[in-house]
Amino acid sequence: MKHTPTYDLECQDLAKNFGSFRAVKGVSFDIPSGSFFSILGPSGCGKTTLMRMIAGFEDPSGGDIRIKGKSVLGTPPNKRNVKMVFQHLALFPMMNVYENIAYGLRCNGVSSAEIKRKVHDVLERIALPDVAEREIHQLSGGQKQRIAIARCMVLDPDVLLLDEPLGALDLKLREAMKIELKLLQHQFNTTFIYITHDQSEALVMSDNVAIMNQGEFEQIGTPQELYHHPKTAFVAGFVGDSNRWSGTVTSSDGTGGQVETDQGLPMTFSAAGGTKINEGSKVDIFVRPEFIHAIRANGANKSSADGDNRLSGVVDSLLFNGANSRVLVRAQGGELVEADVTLTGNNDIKPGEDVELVWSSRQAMCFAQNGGA
Amino acid sequence: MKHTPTYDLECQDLAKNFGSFRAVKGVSFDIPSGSFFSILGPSGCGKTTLMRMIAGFEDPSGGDIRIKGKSVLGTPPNKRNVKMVFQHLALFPMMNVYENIAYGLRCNGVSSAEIKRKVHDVLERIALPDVAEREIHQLSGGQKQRIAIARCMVLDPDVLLLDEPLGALDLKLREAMKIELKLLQHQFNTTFIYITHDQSEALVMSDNVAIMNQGEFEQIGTPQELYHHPKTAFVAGFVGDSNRWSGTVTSSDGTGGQVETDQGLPMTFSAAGGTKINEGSKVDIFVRPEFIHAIRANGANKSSADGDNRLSGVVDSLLFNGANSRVLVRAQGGELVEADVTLTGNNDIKPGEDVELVWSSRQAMCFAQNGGA
Amino acid sequence: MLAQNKTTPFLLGYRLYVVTFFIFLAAPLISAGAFAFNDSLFPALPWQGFTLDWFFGDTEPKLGMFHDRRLLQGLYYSFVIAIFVAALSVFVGTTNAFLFVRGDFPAKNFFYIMMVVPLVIPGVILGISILVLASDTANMMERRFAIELEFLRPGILLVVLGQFSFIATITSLVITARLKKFDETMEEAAYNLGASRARVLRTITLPFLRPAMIAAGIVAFLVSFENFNTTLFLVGSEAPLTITMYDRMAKVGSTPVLNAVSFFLMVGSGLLALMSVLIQRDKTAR
Amino acid sequence: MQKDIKRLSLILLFAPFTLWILLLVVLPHIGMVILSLREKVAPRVYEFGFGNYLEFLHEPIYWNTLIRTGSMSLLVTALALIIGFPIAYYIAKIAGPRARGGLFLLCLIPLWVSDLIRSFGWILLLRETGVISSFLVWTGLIGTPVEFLYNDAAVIVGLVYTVILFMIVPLVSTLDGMDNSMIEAGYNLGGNGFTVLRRIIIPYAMPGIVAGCIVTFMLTAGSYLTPILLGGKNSSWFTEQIYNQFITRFNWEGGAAFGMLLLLFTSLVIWLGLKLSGQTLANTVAKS
Amino acid sequence: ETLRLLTWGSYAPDVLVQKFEEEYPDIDVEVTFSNNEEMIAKLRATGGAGFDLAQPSHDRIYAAQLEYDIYKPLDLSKINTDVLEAKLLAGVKENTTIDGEVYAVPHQWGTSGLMAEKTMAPDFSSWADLCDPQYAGKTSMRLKRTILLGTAFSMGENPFEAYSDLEKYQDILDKVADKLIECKANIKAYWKGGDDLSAMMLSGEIVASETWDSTAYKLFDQNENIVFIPPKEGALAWIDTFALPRKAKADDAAYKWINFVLRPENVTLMSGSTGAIAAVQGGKDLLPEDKKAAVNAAFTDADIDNLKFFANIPPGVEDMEGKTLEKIKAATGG
Ligand SMILES: Nc1ncnc2c1ncn2[C@@H]1O[C@H](COP(=O)(O)OP(=O)(O)OP(=O)(O)O)[C@@H](O)[C@H]1O
Ligand SMILES: Nc1ncnc2c1ncn2[C@@H]1O[C@H](COP(=O)(O)OP(=O)(O)OP(=O)(O)O)[C@@H](O)[C@H]1O
Ligand SMILES: NCCCCNCCCN
Ligand SMILES: [Mg+2]
Ligand SMILES: [Mg+2]
Repeated sequence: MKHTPTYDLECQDLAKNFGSFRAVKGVSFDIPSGSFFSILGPSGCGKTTLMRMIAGFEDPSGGDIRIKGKSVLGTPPNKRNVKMVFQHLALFPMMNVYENIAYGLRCNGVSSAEIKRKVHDVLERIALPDVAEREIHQLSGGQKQRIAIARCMVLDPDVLLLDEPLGALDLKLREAMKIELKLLQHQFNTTFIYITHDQSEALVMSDNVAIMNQGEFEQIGTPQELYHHPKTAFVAGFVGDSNRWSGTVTSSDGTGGQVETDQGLPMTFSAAGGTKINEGSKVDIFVRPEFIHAIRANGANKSSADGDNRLSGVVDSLLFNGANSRVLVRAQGGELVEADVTLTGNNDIKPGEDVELVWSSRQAMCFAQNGGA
Repeated sequence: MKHTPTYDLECQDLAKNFGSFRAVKGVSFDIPSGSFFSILGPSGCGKTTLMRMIAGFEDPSGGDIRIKGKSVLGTPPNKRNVKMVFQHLALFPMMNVYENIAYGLRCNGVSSAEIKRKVHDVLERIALPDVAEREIHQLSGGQKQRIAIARCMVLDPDVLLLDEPLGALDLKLREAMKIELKLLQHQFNTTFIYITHDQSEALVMSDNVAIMNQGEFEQIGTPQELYHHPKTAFVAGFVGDSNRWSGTVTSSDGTGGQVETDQGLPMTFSAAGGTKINEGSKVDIFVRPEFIHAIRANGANKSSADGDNRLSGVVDSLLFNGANSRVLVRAQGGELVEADVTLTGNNDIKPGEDVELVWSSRQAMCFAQNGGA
Repeated sequence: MLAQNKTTPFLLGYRLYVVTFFIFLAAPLISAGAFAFNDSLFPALPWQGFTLDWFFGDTEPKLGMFHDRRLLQGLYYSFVIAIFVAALSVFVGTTNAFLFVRGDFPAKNFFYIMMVVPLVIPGVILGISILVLASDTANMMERRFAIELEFLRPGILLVVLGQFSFIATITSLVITARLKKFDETMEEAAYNLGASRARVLRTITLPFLRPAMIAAGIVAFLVSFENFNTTLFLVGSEAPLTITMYDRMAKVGSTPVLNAVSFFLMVGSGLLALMSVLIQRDKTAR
Repeated sequence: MQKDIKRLSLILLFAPFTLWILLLVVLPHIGMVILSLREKVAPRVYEFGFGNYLEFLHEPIYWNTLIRTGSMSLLVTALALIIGFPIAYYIAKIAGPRARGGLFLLCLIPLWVSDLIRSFGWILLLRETGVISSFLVWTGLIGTPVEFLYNDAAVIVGLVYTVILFMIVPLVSTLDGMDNSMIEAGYNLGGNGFTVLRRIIIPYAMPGIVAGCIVTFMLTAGSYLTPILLGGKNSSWFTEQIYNQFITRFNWEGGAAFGMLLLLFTSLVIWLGLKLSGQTLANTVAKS
Repeated sequence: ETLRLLTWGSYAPDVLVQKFEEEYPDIDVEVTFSNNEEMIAKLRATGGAGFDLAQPSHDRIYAAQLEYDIYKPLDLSKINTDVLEAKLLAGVKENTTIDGEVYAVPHQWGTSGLMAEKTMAPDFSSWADLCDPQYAGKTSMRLKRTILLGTAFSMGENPFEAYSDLEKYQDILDKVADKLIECKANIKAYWKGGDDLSAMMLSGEIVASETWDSTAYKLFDQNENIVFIPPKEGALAWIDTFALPRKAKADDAAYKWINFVLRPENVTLMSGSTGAIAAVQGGKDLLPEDKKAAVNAAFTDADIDNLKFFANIPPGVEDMEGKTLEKIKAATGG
């Protein structure tokens, strides 16, 4: 493999074992300069371990890490130009904001005057020019967040690692910080590697997202790719909400076909992940709630909805959540199907009503079950 | 006022002062039997104080509380048949699950055999039949949650109070518990009063929601009413996401009219909250992102979108979040307007494109500014 | 109920009990302190009028504490001993904290209990056992090798070691508790920002521990200053203040000068205690 | 390399700990055991044997004193708990946040001065012509002065006073860690004040209670000055006998045996206490 | 250099120490207060180190030296023995000579006996009166060997003679113990130091007690009605001495101190502080006036003739006595 300097970070077959437990199992990826890269995966899948290897806090059991094209194996963490924002930020409570930001510069032996200039500069850039003399506990959650980033950015890192930095914030603030983080990355134009188990964070902010599961990357792609063209059942289930059925293929033509679900519902699908699915194989089918239209069974425009899959049922309950409202429909088989609805406040669907659920086979993503994935 | 037994809880002019600080300022409401009632408001607005008065931990400074029609002023907390699920659950760590649930029964002097029956019964109902002998620290977050509810429900309370019980849970679990709580309430068919500052929790679960602000109720209604027909600017801003403009009414006919925003944009609106708005008055206008359609400026069906308000701008960024994706559009005035978009993965709007934002004046909710609300 | 409704007779009674309790706590100190100002040769009623002689008097029989060489010398020795004990205990307390919070070694729990044990050994026994070991060793060395190891004989060093033997437990517990609260990612963060290990220790970890170290030092100082049981057996000719005062009381007869010393100590310790509280209420404590 | 640094620093950290525990605690106690097993047969002549322990067993004075010391220490411990618990509860749960620090500081008052001065203060208060007696005569409550000093009650008051701080501190710290909502939940579920105290607060505070009791008991059983100075003509204390063996009877061997016996006895009591309360030393004393 | 004194409370008054230091500017005096038992225990623990001059009583040297080897012989040529009262010097030498070496010379002497408030206890005269029900709750004693010996005398025994036959001595001790246990109900409290005794006596809490004479003299100063009473069985007399610890490091300074405090002008100061009579010729005349008055009020010549000097304690007796004392203390007598 040739190293072109356009990659800030390259990992190759990176692995980490804790005793006999394989936390990270040979992961490879390259991150282009200046991009926002997220690693999304369930708790315990090895995200933090991976990041700690990049930062130098864990020695890899195998594989290589290259920063700006140069392997950093053997370089101690304080010599790597990779900075990290910790989950609980790890701001130093015994120092004020200025001292926190100046810390890394002092370690590098930068002159006082230079430190002063740089600190004020970075505070300007995070739009907090006046907090230099504040103590850490005098900052709000969002301000702390930004100081933690500034503390790293003032050192001009090649890569900034962020380990679920929003995890500790409350709901409203988290929403706001999502957008803010993205803007900051634009500002500094540095490569960000962002770890999270919250899909909405990963989708909203990232240029590219890696989906991690049990120590391995399942798929790397843009948020849209992952959402609309998941390569594996795991990705389809983990990214975005989905209705999920298991079933058996009754007919298939390579790009799609017919399935009978375990509950006995017939369904048409399109093969996802680009692989042909053979007749008779066990499959999982995923359909996102927003692609299922719920129509009154006796409604006027019943047939107008476009879609080759239909299912009738009774509205069990209505989860009103403004623009993100949803109905739970109990299908004949007895199971609940979720469908997004727009509730405008007049003449909306109500619990107890008979409805018809309609969706297109193009939106029914189907994956062969291999073993028990 | 006559007391019909259909109300499990009635509060009348309930007030609480801490010294000179008025935490709750004369709040009145009635809760019908068996309903799920939420109190939603920002932090510090007095929700917990209100609940503690109902439970009997604080003496009201004024007003009355009636449970099943009978005033409970003067009844000590351990004699009120109102049970409470605390924010951090307050399960007793020195007792196991069985003892936790049995505690209240023992206090009531129920016989051992009866206690045993009831505890196992309630554990069945919360679908955790096998955890009786577990210690509290051996339970997962969601299990703890359910035990805390079971501990109250086993006592057959008239009303169950829940003070942000999901606050301590992580994101995924919180989503799951939302639906679960609602189902449990159906199961037990008991009146639930649920406190939260998370609007999505309140909207999804409740039959009725009271919006609380600075010790007062701004509005009580069903989630849909609050979302679509907010009575005050506070409610419009607090419930659901909104774009918000301030402006001055240039013409008005009682049900709607014309506004010029402070940035100079002309806009038509319909008067919300059912009050006529006079010409020349300062107003706030709210438009929810999902009612704003973003259309390519040079697109084919440019004029097809229906709506009497139009604004052109440039897509600043695109917040992909699956079904809940959103664009930030920089309007001519320079400010950002949020609009929901459905991104299907092919031919979607991209940052930098010129777009036209279109929305109907019926969706532009307008409130007169009184003082500085 | 125990906590809430603010005006019940129960709560009133409770408050009264608390007040009574604090009167109980203060009573012997007040009486010991008050007689320092009694213009009498005996620390006893009746009240003979107010005087400061027991502090500043420079002639017998009313020799004030500031002119009483023996007491001043006792004060000096107490001070020296307490300083050494505090320094040593804080040092060992700190290394113990790192050992037990960061270290990973077999039988850790057992060693931890060993660390706590000195706190529950009666002080008299600690004193005696150290005395016995030290003098047996010294005697043995003298008999076998004709070497006189004077430092093993009762004296300042043994007093310091005796007090240190259990005060180190106190400081270890205090500092360990603080170190447990330390978020280790703070060290990683510093390391990540380019600091060397030594620098991390110096600029992050130790500053974080400092309030606990100071507070532990003050507690160690106070406990050493007032220790009697252990010191009694280990003291040589350089007697610290408590021993001096005891000898004075039991072997000479007390005059209000002892009350004056008590008063002086109360003020001193009070100020120190206040200081330790102020230090612990630092910004990183939350 | 990383490993070596780790090992080295572990050894460096272990050194002070080992020196301390080995040289100042373990070896001295082994020395005591050895000494206690030497029987004196003539001046400067000793033999190995259990004579010093047998002497203890054969002489009711000694074990009576030990039992008396133990039972009075238990009484003092119980009193300290009963008196101290409400105070700790008040500090941790009822006092406002600002009063809390102040009250806590006030609790430390007895620590400001030595045992000696504390006892000295009590003597001035309690003696027949002391402050309390004089005050009571002055108020007319009693006709003639009453002696409050020189009896077991005075010893108990003095000891409770001396040790109560060590009961209150761990109690406050455990109660402090208890979420108020736990108590409220107790009431909310129908418990009255007593139930909540018995079923919730006390079980929760158990580690603190046990820690406080252990330290209090050990301090009491090991105290020397207070029982000597405040005690009356019948008030023997075991530490006093140890002192006597060493100092007045020059019988170091016997004194060492007595010391070991006191240590064994108190350890036994504590072991029993821990067993009965289901706690361990590590999660009680070490936590406070 | 430093002179480390191990001595009795009040045996090194500040005035004298200052005076000494002025005379010998290169010597600092450091004083540790102690008593006979503690002196032995301390020196035993230090192997005779840590102090430069000790002042045990004449009867407590021989056995301690035999058993623990804590003193070194004196160089009598460096002591101004001429000024010493010959009889006392001879007595002490006799008591403290081991292998031909002398280990102590006398410093001061005094007695242990009784004291009473004359108006409240006019007839007080015997050790046994302490247990007289007439004074129930109004007497005190120190639970130390003095009271054992006094009580033995009052029971018609001669304990000093029994020292040669320890079994016999044990019998006496057992009888004494019974008597004192019985007596327990009668006394108010055992005093522990001069301090609590003074307080009880002055405040009238007790009317009579076993005492050191010096304490009684001090109280006489405060209240003329409180007098020292030599018991009719004979007051017990002690001589506190000078002895050099085996590893003393400032022998010269020690000798200087000895000679210094034996000088007449210093004797008066010393006696003023201690209330004891110096073992110098004419020691009684050198007492300050008030003490002289107190002594004269207490002693007749007959009393002086009747003094019983403490006899040398043979090894093992301390242990027997200690156990007896413990027995008395532990007994519940009321
Ligand atoms: N030092 C260690 N020793 C042993 N196992 C470890 C160690 N560190 C992590 N693990 C294990 O490795 C796995 C991955 O841990 P890691 O912290 O990387 O997960 P994560 O993806 O960051 O999870 P989360 O989202 O919960 O932070 C977990 O099963 C964890 O228990
Ligand atoms: N005991 C009290 N004494 C004084 N002020 C109090 C007391 N309890 C609450 N307050 C004040 O009353 C106001 C309302 O508090 P409350 O706890 O009811 O808010 P809340 O709506 O529950 O907030 P949150 O969502 O943060 O829990 C707050 O400003 C709070 O500071
Ligand atoms: N048994 C001998 C007593 C010796 C007493 N010396 C007394 C000095 C008192 N101040
Ligand atoms: Mg992680
Ligand atoms: Mg609240």
